[in-house]
Amino acid sequence: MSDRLVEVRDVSVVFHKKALFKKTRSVEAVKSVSFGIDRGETLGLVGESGSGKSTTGRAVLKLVPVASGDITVGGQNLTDLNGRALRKARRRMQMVFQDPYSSLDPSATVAASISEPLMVHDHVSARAARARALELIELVGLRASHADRYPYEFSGGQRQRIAIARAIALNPDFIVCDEAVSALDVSTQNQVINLLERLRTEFDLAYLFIAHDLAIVRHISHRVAVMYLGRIVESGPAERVYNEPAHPYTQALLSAIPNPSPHRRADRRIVLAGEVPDPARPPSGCPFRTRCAFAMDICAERMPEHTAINGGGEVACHLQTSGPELSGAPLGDLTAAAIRRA
Amino acid sequence: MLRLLGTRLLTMVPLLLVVSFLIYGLIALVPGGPETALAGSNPTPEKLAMVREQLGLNEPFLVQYWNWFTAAVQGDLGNSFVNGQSVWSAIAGGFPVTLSLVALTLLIAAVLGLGLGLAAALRPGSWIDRTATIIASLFMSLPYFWVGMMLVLVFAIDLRILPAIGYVSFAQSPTDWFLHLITPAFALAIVPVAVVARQTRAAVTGVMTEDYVRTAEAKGLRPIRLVGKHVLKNAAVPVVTAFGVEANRLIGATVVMEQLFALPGVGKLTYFSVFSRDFPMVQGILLITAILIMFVNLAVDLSYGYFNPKIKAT
Amino acid sequence: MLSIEDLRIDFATDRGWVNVLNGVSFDVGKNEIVVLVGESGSGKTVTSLSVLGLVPRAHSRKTSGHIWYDGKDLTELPIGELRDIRGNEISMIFQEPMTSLNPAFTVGDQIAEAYRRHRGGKKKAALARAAEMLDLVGIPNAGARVRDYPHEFSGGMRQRAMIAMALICEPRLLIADEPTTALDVTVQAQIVELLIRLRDETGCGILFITHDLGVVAELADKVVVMYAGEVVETSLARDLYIQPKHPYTEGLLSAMPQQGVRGQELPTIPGRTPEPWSMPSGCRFSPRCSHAVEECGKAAIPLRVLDDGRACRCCRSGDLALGGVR
Amino acid sequence: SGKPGDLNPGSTSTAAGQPAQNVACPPTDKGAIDKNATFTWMYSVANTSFDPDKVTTSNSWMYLFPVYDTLTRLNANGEPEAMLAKKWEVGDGGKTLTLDLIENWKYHDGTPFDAKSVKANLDRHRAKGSFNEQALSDVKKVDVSGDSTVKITTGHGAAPLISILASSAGMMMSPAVFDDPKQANMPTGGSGAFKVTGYDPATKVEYTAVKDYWDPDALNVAKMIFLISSSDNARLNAVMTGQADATFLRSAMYQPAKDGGLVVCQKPSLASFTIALNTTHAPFDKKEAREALNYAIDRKSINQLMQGFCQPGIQMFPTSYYASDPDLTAEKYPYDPAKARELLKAAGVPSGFEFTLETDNLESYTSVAELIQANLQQAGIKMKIQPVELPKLMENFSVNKTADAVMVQQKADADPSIQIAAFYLKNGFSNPGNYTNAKVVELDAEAKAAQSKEERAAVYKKLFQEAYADAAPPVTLCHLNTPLAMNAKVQGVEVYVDGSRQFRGVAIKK
Amino acid sequence: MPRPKEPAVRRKRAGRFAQLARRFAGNKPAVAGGILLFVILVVTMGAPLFAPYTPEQINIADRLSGPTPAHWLGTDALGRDTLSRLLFGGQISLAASALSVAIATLIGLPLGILAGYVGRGPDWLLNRASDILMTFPALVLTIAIIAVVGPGLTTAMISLGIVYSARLFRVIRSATLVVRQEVYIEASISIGTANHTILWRRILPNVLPTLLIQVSFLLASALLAEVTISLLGLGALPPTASWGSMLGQAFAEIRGTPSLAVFPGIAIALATLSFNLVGDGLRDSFGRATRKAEG
Ligand SMILES: Nc1ncnc2c1ncn2[C@@H]1O[C@H](COP(=O)(O)OP(=O)(O)OP(=O)(O)O)[C@@H](O)[C@H]1O
Ligand SMILES: Nc1ncnc2c1ncn2[C@@H]1O[C@H](COP(=O)(O)OP(=O)(O)OP(=O)(O)O)[C@@H](O)[C@H]1O
Ligand SMILES: [Mg+2]
Ligand SMILES: [Mg+2]
Repeated sequence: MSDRLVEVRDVSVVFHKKALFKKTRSVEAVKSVSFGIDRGETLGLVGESGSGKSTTGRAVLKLVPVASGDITVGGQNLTDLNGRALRKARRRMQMVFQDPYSSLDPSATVAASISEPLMVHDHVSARAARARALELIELVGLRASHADRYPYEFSGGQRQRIAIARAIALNPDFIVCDEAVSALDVSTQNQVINLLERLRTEFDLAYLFIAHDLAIVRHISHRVAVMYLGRIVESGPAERVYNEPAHPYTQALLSAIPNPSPHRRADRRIVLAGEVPDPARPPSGCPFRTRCAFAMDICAERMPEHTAINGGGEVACHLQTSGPELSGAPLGDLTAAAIRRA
Repeated sequence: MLRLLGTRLLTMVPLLLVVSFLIYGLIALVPGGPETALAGSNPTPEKLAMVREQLGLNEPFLVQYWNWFTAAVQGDLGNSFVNGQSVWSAIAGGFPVTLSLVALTLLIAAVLGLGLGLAAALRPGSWIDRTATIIASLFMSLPYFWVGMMLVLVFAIDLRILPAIGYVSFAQSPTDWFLHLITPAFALAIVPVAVVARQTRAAVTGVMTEDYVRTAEAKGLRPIRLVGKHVLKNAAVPVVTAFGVEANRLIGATVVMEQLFALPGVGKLTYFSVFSRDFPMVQGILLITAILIMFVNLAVDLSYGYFNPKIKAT
Repeated sequence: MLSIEDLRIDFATDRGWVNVLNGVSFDVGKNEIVVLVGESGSGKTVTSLSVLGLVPRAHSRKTSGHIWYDGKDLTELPIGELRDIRGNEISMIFQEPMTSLNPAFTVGDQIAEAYRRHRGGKKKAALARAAEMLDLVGIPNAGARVRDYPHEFSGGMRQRAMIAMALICEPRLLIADEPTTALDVTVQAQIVELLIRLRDETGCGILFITHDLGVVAELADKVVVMYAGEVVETSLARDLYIQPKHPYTEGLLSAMPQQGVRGQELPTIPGRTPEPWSMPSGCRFSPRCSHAVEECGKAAIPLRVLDDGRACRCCRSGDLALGGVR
Repeated sequence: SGKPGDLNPGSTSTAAGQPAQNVACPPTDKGAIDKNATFTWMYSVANTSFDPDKVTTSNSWMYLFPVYDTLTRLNANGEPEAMLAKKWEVGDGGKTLTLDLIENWKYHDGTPFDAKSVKANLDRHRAKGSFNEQALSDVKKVDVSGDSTVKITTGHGAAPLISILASSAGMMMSPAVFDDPKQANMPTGGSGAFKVTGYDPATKVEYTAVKDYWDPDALNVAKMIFLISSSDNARLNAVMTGQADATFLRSAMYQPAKDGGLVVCQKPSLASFTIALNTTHAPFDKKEAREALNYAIDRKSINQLMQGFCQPGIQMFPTSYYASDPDLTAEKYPYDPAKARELLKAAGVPSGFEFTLETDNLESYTSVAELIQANLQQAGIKMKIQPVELPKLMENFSVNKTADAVMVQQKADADPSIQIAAFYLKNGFSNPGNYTNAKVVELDAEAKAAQSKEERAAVYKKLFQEAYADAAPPVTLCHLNTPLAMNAKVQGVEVYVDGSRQFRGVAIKK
Repeated sequence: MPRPKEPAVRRKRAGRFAQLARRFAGNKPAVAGGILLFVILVVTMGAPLFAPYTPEQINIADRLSGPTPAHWLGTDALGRDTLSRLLFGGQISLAASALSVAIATLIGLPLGILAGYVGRGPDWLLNRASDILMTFPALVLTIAIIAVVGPGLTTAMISLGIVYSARLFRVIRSATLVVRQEVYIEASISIGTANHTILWRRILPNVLPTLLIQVSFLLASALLAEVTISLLGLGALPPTASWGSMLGQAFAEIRGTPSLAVFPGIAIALATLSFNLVGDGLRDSFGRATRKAEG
């Protein structure tokens, strides 16, 4: 019954930093990433800063040049689309950005910002666009009287609502939310999340929900993908990933979530050593091996394959196929001691 | 750093090539030539033709350019049409004067401009700030030659404490050098003082709100060190940029100023050459000033690397 | 050790003087980690800055209050003496590791500078000490990295460098204004561990500021909750989570996404924080409070000290039974 | 005084409002002069070369006089005097000139000054490409007839030569350095009282007196410095502050110079403000149109504008000069716009016409042009003013012949015949329209062959009457009187009627 | 069915600019500058109404008079009324500055936006072109161009405009680069808005503040440049008065009648001052608006 809306296959994105008289430096920000999103589904994308989440989100919308791979949205292959055709295809997919302060043109009124997609795609009259904009403004929980104000007159949460109104103006199928709530205070954040959820069920939207706050991702996502240094290292149904992480990185990430309960102060925390390596000079083999407690010889040699996991999803880790051979079992079944012995 | 310098010098080469071509073209394609002026008070057509021939004005344009350029590369900018003097030595003769004038002007701009700007920036909104701002606005608005004229009338004619015209080289007498240049330099400096003061004020007030200044303050640093070390180095980039722009503008302004003060510099030479259609001289001056400005820009750019190591890295 | 008493601060703005701190009071003891939490704009930063007199003087005024430290009122201390305390007895680290270090000087130079300012000595010795400190905060190859510029450090490393700078003179109190907010969760965890370790090793008191109640739970001994420029609740961490006394604290706790239930709406606090120039009369939280009664809007509510050493600014603190975290 | 308030309105000016036309500069007081002094003169334009054949304008002569003595000399009143030629004689029916040279004099490089060297110089001067080629074009040959006698044979007449040899065409330079191109910048083969000891082109020339000058009376200072600045204010400022000893004044600076306590002296000169016309451009081909121009210009108000330093005049030279008609005063062309209109009718342009006047882009020229513009407007003539720099001006008018008319300050040349040739003869440099008048041509030839000055004067009188009768171009506006200003120590400066700047005999008081 | 009233349309105009105007109005020097500029514009543009004489009316008998009841500001060397010439000359000077700035804008604005927005090849090319233009001192280049083309204010100001266009280009380009990085531009792209619409509706309005500020400063520079050029006799052709040519003429008389140089000097200083003050005011107002927008 799968109703695939978005299909991303082996997508890579490479940035070139050109400098006169210097070698061009290339950063492969996204490396052969694949995933799919069903209609009405939310895929959470998590990972540390610089891991390539935003770039992935942009690549799916073809906002950055895609070096290789295929992207299909609603049956339409975007890979070779360009210019006018691409602009036309954009009506089905929209984006909500992280920073509510910079994602709205400060020189345009709220109504003007919201009507932009309507004018562009439906070529409606200014009056009609405005009428629809007013509807949308109320739909996202603002008042119609706000229509002619400028963004600086609004709080972050309100701006994010405006951005959402703009994103849903054309009844898209798919929205990329890039850290859409990260800049907001906790109570405002929840208001926006609730709004997103409401809209999703109401309009059968699919989200690619990018965030670094794992607690929120858990709440909102059906499935979750974890990125590290440009690669998806683990993906699967949210419940499975959170309860039975299969990749050491996922495990460390989850254990780093601050625990609100003072009774259970973290003694089982895995504090990752060191920092994320420079994406321009990634380590050989598995990118995570430099910080991995379970690193084996093979990890430096080969990039692990994606393996299916019990309970759904995939993981790319040598622990699944070499050494202790977890073969789809969660990481929790293993202890560091066991590894060292093996 | 050296590498950067090297690459920057390399990029200047094509730029210079284009610039030299434009300079030559601009001047050489002038309808009618300088020969009338040179052929005496009653020239015959034959005489005019002879002069043209002598000046090499009958060659095709590109050949003329090429001859000029190859000679220029070897340091020979040709000879003046008007008095036969070597263009290079004429420019070299005027350079110390103009450079002295510009240097003194920039020095005044640095001392007064930085002082005014800093005083204003350290007490934003205070009477010092307001006064400095008003002074800067006024200075920006006064025509510099007008100021120069007024200064001469007061200090040279009425008070008789400064010379009205002329130049004495630094080597000859530093005091006289200074006395002869101070009036024109001060008049020229009014706009740079204003620009530098405004830029300094803006930059310093900007930097003062930076987080790292608060960090430094939280370390217990005293104001002198705080401003002298943490603020100034970071505020320097726009100020140095302003200096670069002003240096460029000043080279133009010397044309008028050297005239008013009978200073034997490149500016006076420019004025004289343009009006006597001394094309080799005009071409030479434009080329040399272009190179000079390129170096000023280069120096300014390189200084960015010192003031902001992050720029150096990229 | 540090005692803030009824601090009130106004700021000059386009709209005239507005009140941004109103009756802030709390103590930080030796060897104690006190966490200040509250939403954006609640006055956390202003509170922390005012301890060291770093609130911009030109646009601010103190209308009442004291900050007692060592028997001296820091707010009345001559600026020279205050400078001797800054970075020496009390030091601070800031939220933005990216901008809090001066890009024009090496990291080592900036760390050593604090040392030389208060301890004097040769530059070389101070640099060696700076390298030691970098090593202490866990930067590998510290001896070489003192010569790096800030832009050559990652965010986490910069924040470590900031901590090294703050600790080089072995202060008695460290004020950390949202030191982890800009960092990744994994790095945040590292920094929190580091601070706890340093507290254990050096015995300095820490005033830690955050808006993330999750982080609070990780390290706080005592929690001070601020709302709209006021302290609304002070409590031992453990007690606060089990049984908040102020409805705002309750709201904050329940709004943590960790508390959410899939498929249900996340709990929220209705409305938004008031702007400093349009503060509601009476209890500042009352317009958003689900427990508000008529009395709440009438008169300013004092910060009442409760029997168990906790304090709360709510006129119904006695009769409300609020829920903590699950 | 020159204060404007004193001037009567309208065109009848009174003597009271005008500065005196003739004020002599302080004479030399032989007893009180400092022979070791330096005299500093400040001028507006630089020289173009130190080689008398390579200069490009007569403005450069000033810089050459101290270095090169001339064969003859025109004194301050324009009368020929002995110089390197002790005396001379016109012979062969006015066709030859025989010069008797001084003896025991050497060029600065040691070459003896003798007849051979004079012939060499004259032959060089008249060679092709020399600046003096034109002035000496009538010379057929030069013969050496003894150690110190030279005979010059001309084609039409030798009379003009006497004056011409007082100019660069008569400057003597050591034949040893003829082919040395360095002479243009650093002359070493001079024959005059000074050597150039410092040269900063366009800025400064420094002269040092030579030892044992043949005419010790004419040498009273040890050094002379000529400074150059085209800024009128800078020049006056320099003299007022003592940085220079003397300079010339534009009319607007006269009163300030006097008020500043400077010594000011002046004398009417042969130089004039003129408007040269291109007679191929209609209606300048019509005599009536040219006459109309003359009637339509208010010469008195130009003089007023020039603060009394430009005496109205209508012929090429002022009436005080021998080559003029004393009856042709400014009254011959009174300011009369109505008459001008009538004449325009006669010229076939009853509703006036339009033309462009090109002139130097200096303020002193453009304001005169503006005044003329307003005058002509009254007569229905629309004149546009186009300021251009001097070389361009000459090019447009004389070479490309595109300009309708130009207004210039016409300097006196070495001899009247040169200026006459430029304006009245075919292919004259200032005659792009090739205006010709048979009678004028005839009289010009006659004047050249005249034996005596008186005889020449009579011929010129007729010539200028003819020119007036035909309203020959140029339109002369007024004759300039350029004052000199100096400090009280300067003695022996003279104002030369021909406008030349010579400082022979200048002295500084102790 | 009656249409609902739409007061909002008017608000829209008011909104952001009202905000700006309020800030500007709160800035005393800026308001003073604005008023000054307004007065200068009114009296110069209304010169035919206000001037007691025509600017070319010569009265040689009354030359170089100081201020008198007949001539409030005196007369010049030709006896022309200084006040009238100042008023008419202002038209010329201001129009000349406006011309050069308009040319600079016409060239610099579109090219700056183009280079900043498109980047790559065009950016490289245009940058080099501006590098080249910037290697010449503006005044020297202008004089050289005039020497070639011949004098005249229009020529002078056009060539000055070309020189200025390089400066404006740089500023607009970097402003565009900043705006281009803004997320709202990416938002527009993600919506599918066409490039020209983005340039017109998103980039242009947001570089407009930068442009306005620059224009006011450039106007001040251009005015001074006009004065310099006319002073050298290369500007306004006689008998046309411009402030620069008036000052040039006054310089000839400065020793005898210094007052002649004072009035054009004051006029120039006041006009320049007003441009600079307005520019500062705009910068401050926009600056604060932007800062506010950033949080
Ligand atoms: N436009 C670009 N040009 C060059 N490099 C880029 C560009 N955008 C991103 N990168 C690089 O690509 C890598 C991935 O960046 P990306 O923004 O996708 O990370 P992210 O996971 O979204 O991080 P964050 O949580 O900080 O937003 C980083 O190393 C970044 O430096
Ligand atoms: N320099 C200033 N001028 C005017 N108002 C200010 C200034 N600094 C802070 N404020 C105001 O003071 C109030 C408290 O600000 P503060 O920075 O202390 O909040 P915070 O709790 O630290 O918020 P955040 O979580 O965003 O850091 C806010 O309303 C803010 O707008
Ligand atoms: Mg991102
Ligand atoms: Mg804060």
